[in-house]
Amino acid sequence: MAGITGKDATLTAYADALAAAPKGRSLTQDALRRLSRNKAALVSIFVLAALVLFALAGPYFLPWTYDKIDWSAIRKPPDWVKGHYFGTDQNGRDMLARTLQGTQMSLLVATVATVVSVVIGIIYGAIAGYFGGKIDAVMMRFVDIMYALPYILFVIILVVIFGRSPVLLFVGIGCLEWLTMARIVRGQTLSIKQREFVEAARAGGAGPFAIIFRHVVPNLTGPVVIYATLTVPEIILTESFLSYLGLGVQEPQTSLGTLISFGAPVAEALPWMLFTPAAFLVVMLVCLSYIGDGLRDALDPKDR
Amino acid sequence: MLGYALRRVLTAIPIVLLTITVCFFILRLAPGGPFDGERALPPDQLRNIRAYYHLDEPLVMQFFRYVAGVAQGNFGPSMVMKDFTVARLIGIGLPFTLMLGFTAFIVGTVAGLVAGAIAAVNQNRWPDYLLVFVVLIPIIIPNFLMANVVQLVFGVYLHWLPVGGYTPGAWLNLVLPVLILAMPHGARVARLTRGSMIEVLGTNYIRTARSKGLGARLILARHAIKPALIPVVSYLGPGLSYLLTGSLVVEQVFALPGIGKYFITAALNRDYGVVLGTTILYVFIILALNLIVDVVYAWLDPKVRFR
Amino acid sequence: MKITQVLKAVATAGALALFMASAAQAVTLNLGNGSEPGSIDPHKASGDWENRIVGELFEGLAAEDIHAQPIPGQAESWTISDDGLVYTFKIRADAKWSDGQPVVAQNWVDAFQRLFDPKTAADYAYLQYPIKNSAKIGSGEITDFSQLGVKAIDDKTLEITLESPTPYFIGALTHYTAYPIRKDIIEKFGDQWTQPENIVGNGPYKLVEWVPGSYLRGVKSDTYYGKDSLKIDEIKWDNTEDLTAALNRYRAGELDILTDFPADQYKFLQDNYPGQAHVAPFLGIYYYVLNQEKPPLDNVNIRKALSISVLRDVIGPDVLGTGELPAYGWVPPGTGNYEGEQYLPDWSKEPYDQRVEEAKKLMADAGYTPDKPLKLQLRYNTNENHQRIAVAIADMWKQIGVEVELFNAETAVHYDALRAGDFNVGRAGWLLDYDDASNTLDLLKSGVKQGDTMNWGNNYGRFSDPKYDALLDQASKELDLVKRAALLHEAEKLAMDQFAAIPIYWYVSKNVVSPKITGFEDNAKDINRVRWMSKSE
Amino acid sequence: MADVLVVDDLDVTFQLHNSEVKAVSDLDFALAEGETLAVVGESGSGKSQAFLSIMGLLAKNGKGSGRAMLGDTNLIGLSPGELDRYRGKDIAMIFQDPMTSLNPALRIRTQLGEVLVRHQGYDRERANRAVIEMLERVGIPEPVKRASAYPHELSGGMRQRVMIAMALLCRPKVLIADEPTTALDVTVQAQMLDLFKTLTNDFGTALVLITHDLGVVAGVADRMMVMYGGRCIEKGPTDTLFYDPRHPYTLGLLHSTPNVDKRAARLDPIQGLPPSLEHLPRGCAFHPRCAFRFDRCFEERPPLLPVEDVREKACWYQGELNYEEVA
Repeated sequence: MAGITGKDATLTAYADALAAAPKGRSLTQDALRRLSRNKAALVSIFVLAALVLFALAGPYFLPWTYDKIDWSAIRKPPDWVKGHYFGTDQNGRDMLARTLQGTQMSLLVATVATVVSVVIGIIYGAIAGYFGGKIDAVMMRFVDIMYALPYILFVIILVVIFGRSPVLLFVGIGCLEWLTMARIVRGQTLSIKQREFVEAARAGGAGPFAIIFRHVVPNLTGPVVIYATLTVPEIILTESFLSYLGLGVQEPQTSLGTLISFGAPVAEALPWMLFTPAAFLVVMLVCLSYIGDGLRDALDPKDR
Repeated sequence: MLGYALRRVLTAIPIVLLTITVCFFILRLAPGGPFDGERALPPDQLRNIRAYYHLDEPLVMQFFRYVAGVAQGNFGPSMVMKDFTVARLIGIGLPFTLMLGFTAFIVGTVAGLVAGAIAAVNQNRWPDYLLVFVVLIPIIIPNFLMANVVQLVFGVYLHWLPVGGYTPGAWLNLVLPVLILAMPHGARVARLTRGSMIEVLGTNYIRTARSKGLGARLILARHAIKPALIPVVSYLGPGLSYLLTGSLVVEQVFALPGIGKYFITAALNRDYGVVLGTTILYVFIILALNLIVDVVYAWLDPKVRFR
Repeated sequence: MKITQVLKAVATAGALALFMASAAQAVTLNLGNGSEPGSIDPHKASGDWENRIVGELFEGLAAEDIHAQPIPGQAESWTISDDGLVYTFKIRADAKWSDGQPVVAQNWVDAFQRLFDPKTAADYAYLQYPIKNSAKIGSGEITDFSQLGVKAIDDKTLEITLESPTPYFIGALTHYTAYPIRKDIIEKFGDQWTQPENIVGNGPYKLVEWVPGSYLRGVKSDTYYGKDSLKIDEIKWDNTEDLTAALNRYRAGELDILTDFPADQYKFLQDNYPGQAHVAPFLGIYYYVLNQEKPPLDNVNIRKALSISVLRDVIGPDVLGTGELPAYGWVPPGTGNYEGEQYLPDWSKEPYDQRVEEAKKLMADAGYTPDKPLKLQLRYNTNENHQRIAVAIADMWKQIGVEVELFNAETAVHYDALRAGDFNVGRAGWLLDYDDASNTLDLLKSGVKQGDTMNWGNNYGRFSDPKYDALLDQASKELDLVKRAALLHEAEKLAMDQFAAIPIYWYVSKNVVSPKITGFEDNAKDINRVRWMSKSE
Repeated sequence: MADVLVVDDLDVTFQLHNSEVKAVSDLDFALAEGETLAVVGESGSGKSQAFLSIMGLLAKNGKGSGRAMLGDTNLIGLSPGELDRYRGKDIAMIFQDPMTSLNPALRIRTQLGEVLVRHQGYDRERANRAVIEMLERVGIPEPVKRASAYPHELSGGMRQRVMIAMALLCRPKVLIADEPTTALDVTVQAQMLDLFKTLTNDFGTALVLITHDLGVVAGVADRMMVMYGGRCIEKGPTDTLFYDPRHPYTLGLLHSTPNVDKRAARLDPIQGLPPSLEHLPRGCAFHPRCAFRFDRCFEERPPLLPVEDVREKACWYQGELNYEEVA
């Protein structure tokens, strides 16, 4: 949700810096160098990469698949002999396999929503920034209004309409999530379109979108990367909130949020059902958070 | 200033109208209706009920009937909580939700500001590392899980606090809900405050203030806080919106008499009047609070003037 | 300050002190009611959680005893005519409303007229359709309410005439749809008459507070004829919906009774709170509806394959964890007016492997194998238990060559789809409204043509067999309970042999009762009136 | 005249990730009452860091050592709390960028008045009157109105005047001005220097003018100190250094500054880049860019030694500096 990680403030500051120092590429390179000195962020990147790799490749090495029922082991604690290293759920399905599948699903929906919001944000922001004037004023006022709306309510209404197709749902969430991106792109476009080379390109007959994609978008690597690190956790948490409301993905598919919302009530009776997905979620989000912090510090042009 | 506020209020009207329109039609397009329960109603019974709630009229008619009603302050009946009108439900639940929300808002904001400022002043020393980590916890752990955990720990194991429920005056019952609601909000405020405070503390004008020999406390209180608050204040709008969604969970888990949970249950039950009523209310509250936030913003940042 | 004011102040203080003193001794029952009541208007209520409230605020001609069996309530006695059609009730002389007015026969006349009035739009009016002309009034066919079979002979004598003899009618009168109402109060306050400041009831407790989303509170009614035997002075119906949260509140001592608990915690409760979790048979059936209007489930062999390949024995004990008993028939064991042996098909006694083999063969005959599976959509309404059962059954069906797509939706959408016939297999459940076998068997009656549309009622699968309908019809006219039961048994066998649906398990009631509470007796209706309970500190 | 600030053996070191950098080494100088001292050098020469360390304003990873005696007090090593008794009262500082050195969220009145409240114990009202008086004195028109303004409502020159007013409110013994005119228009620069001159004269304040711009120094400073690579390499009366520089770097600086000396027919930048403090060359830090270097310059660092009565330099080369050789 907007503002869970305070990304607006971060990104707006960064965009201002970008606009002031238009050498986007070197700024980004600079940032990477600085990031590589941040131990917490580096460790987080490695842990996250390992986790993602495990989530993607792990299922091929496990004795059980996420939807396979082991009728002899229903709601059983971890059992190394049978290969249920983290226990089973009430349907006798392996918790580790399900957690890995849930991690994949959570990452998938988060990625989809982020990509959708980035795309919409770039197009919307570029149009507003490039055409400026009245169009810009109206479009940006609309963004301000959207910021004001309690949009979890709209998400719920969307879910109610779309049913439980997770991808469709998160396309929907992405459609509500693009506001920050649009603001940044607009700012960038405004500053870049003043430049001589843009004048030259325009004189040479380049269309607005050619200019935007050749000159504006390449400068956005930094913001997009930060935006993604900050948006992914937001979406994952939104998904878990929806799961809690019973609006999560369809069985036998699962997601971290769904697993946790099933595990939370049985924390005492069947602790392993909560532990595995919660551990994955926490590790993943802690990593993303440290990476986000690292990027934020690294991209801040003032070297503190 | 007054004219500005007035204009803002006027712009709110089309927003609310738009919201009503979108929600109204989206809700009606959604499959299922308020009377699709576990048991089938005999067709004549269903017809009676639908006629009772005017659901047999053309949709557009219903829409205008609804808007006309709202314009007169009549939000219609609840189709699921049949003993209540939407207005009465909101009338009972709203004060509580606002009280809970604002308490959490104030507690969270103040705690977040203090924590963020402490972390910033001690940047890259142990209080900072500790706070940065502690503050992560409520942000990354879903609040329903957190609510279950605090219920178990403080209510069931330790018997320090009531687990849930609320009767007027029983403020102890509000400690855990406020905590759960305030923690993620406070954590975000703390992160923002830390970031902006670090930035402000590194600015030239803070160096100027130090060169004037003002003393650390005065510098922090007079020179650093106001500018450092600017990004924090601009978060408060979205933050409030987030508090509202958080209150859905908190009210549900702690069995509190607020309007938050009506929204969810009403959306799922297709209790059209309640969904629309609460949505309109939320939009109004959030617009109003955004107006307040903007006024505070202008006070903090003299460069922003009301246009 | 004037002297009267001083006196008033003193009086108030005194009253307050008294109130506090009595409050200190007052025995309050904290009842975890599980959900927010939609309405406590007896004609609009629709759930068991509402019944728990309405049933304490009002009392019908007959009431429930500690085992939920009908006993005289507001009527001290009644006589039934030999043809079983006319009931004459003698109303207690000391029956009073909470505002002190006497309860009179006219209150029921008003109540039933309001119940069947189309304008009231009462969900459960059909439960009292045995009453003469009630269905026609409900459908608007008769507009003259005086033709209704409910008449006040005098203030304390009420006569009810039925359409046909109905053995369970006294039981039906304990239902809230048969409670009396005060027409004057309803006319005076309109929709607001159930608010605590307006409501007038005739039950043992009266409502004093209703905080939506949180709780309702009732205190002992001074005008109730049995007030002296009430051990509980005050009831707080708590609305906590989240089962885990409610259990936590119970464990912290904030609630005395929970009317539901998470099945996963059953073992935990047995281990840590021995004897407090009550699981008892409950008149209700959990089943899967099969859409028999369109292929492939119009094929009885496929239905059979699906049904016999469900291993019901693992559902209750393992998947749910609360030990629900497997269901093979259609009428819950222990249902009233149903003498005779429980329906148990032969295949249910065969070993499961053999059943699976048979199912595979049936599927193969129909042209489906695990390599060329039958694709089915299984719909269920969003709920963890439904989901688990669906997952388990999908896996059982996989081996016989059925590929199941699971689809969950919120209740409104789910039943909307079921009613529209837009499904293959759908989850459903039925809790008996009254203790009579016809209540479940009616679920499989053919649709009735009404105008241009067919009214299938709750028969979502649209099972239709004229013989079955004829048997039920015959039974409804049969006065001899033994013969009637035989007819109903025959109907049950007929439907189940055609696999009209897949019964899965018999419901159980799940309560958690504090050791402090006595007078809570598990019963098949899961109705436990507070008037029988007491609480020790 | 008595010395108001005596700096002795001042070192400033910065702790980097895994190394230590000396930004200032062995700095010695004395500042007499009312005197104006210009500190000249390229960026990175340590000139600002030296004075920030005296003010206790170094970045967190920086540390000063040595002595900076303000009267009987050594400012180096004092805790911030102790320093606050002197900062803003006896020793004040003005920074390079007037645009960012004022707090954007506070009125001018507040930012100025608080100095008097803090150090002189004035009440608000009295402080206000003093502030308006001082604003008038630094040449701000409509001082009453400006006092209530926010910084963004003032022009750059006006803001620098405000900064000067702020620094002089308590009539400090020492005023350190770090590149006070760099960010301003040329026309405003001259006015500002004039103002410095007048006010320090009036108040008897000793002025340290940190600058890389020799044009600024010429008309204002009594004495001059040239810094390179964190060390003082030449110091003496302004006139003598201007007309008779003895260090090749000073000579280079003079010739790279326009409008200073009619002898300079051409404008010539010094060849090469200023050294990185992390990797100072062995020997004389200037030798890679020096036209007069010889063997010794590569091996040994020249100490700062008196040349004549009033001046000192740190250079092995003792011959005459011929500008043509530099070019």
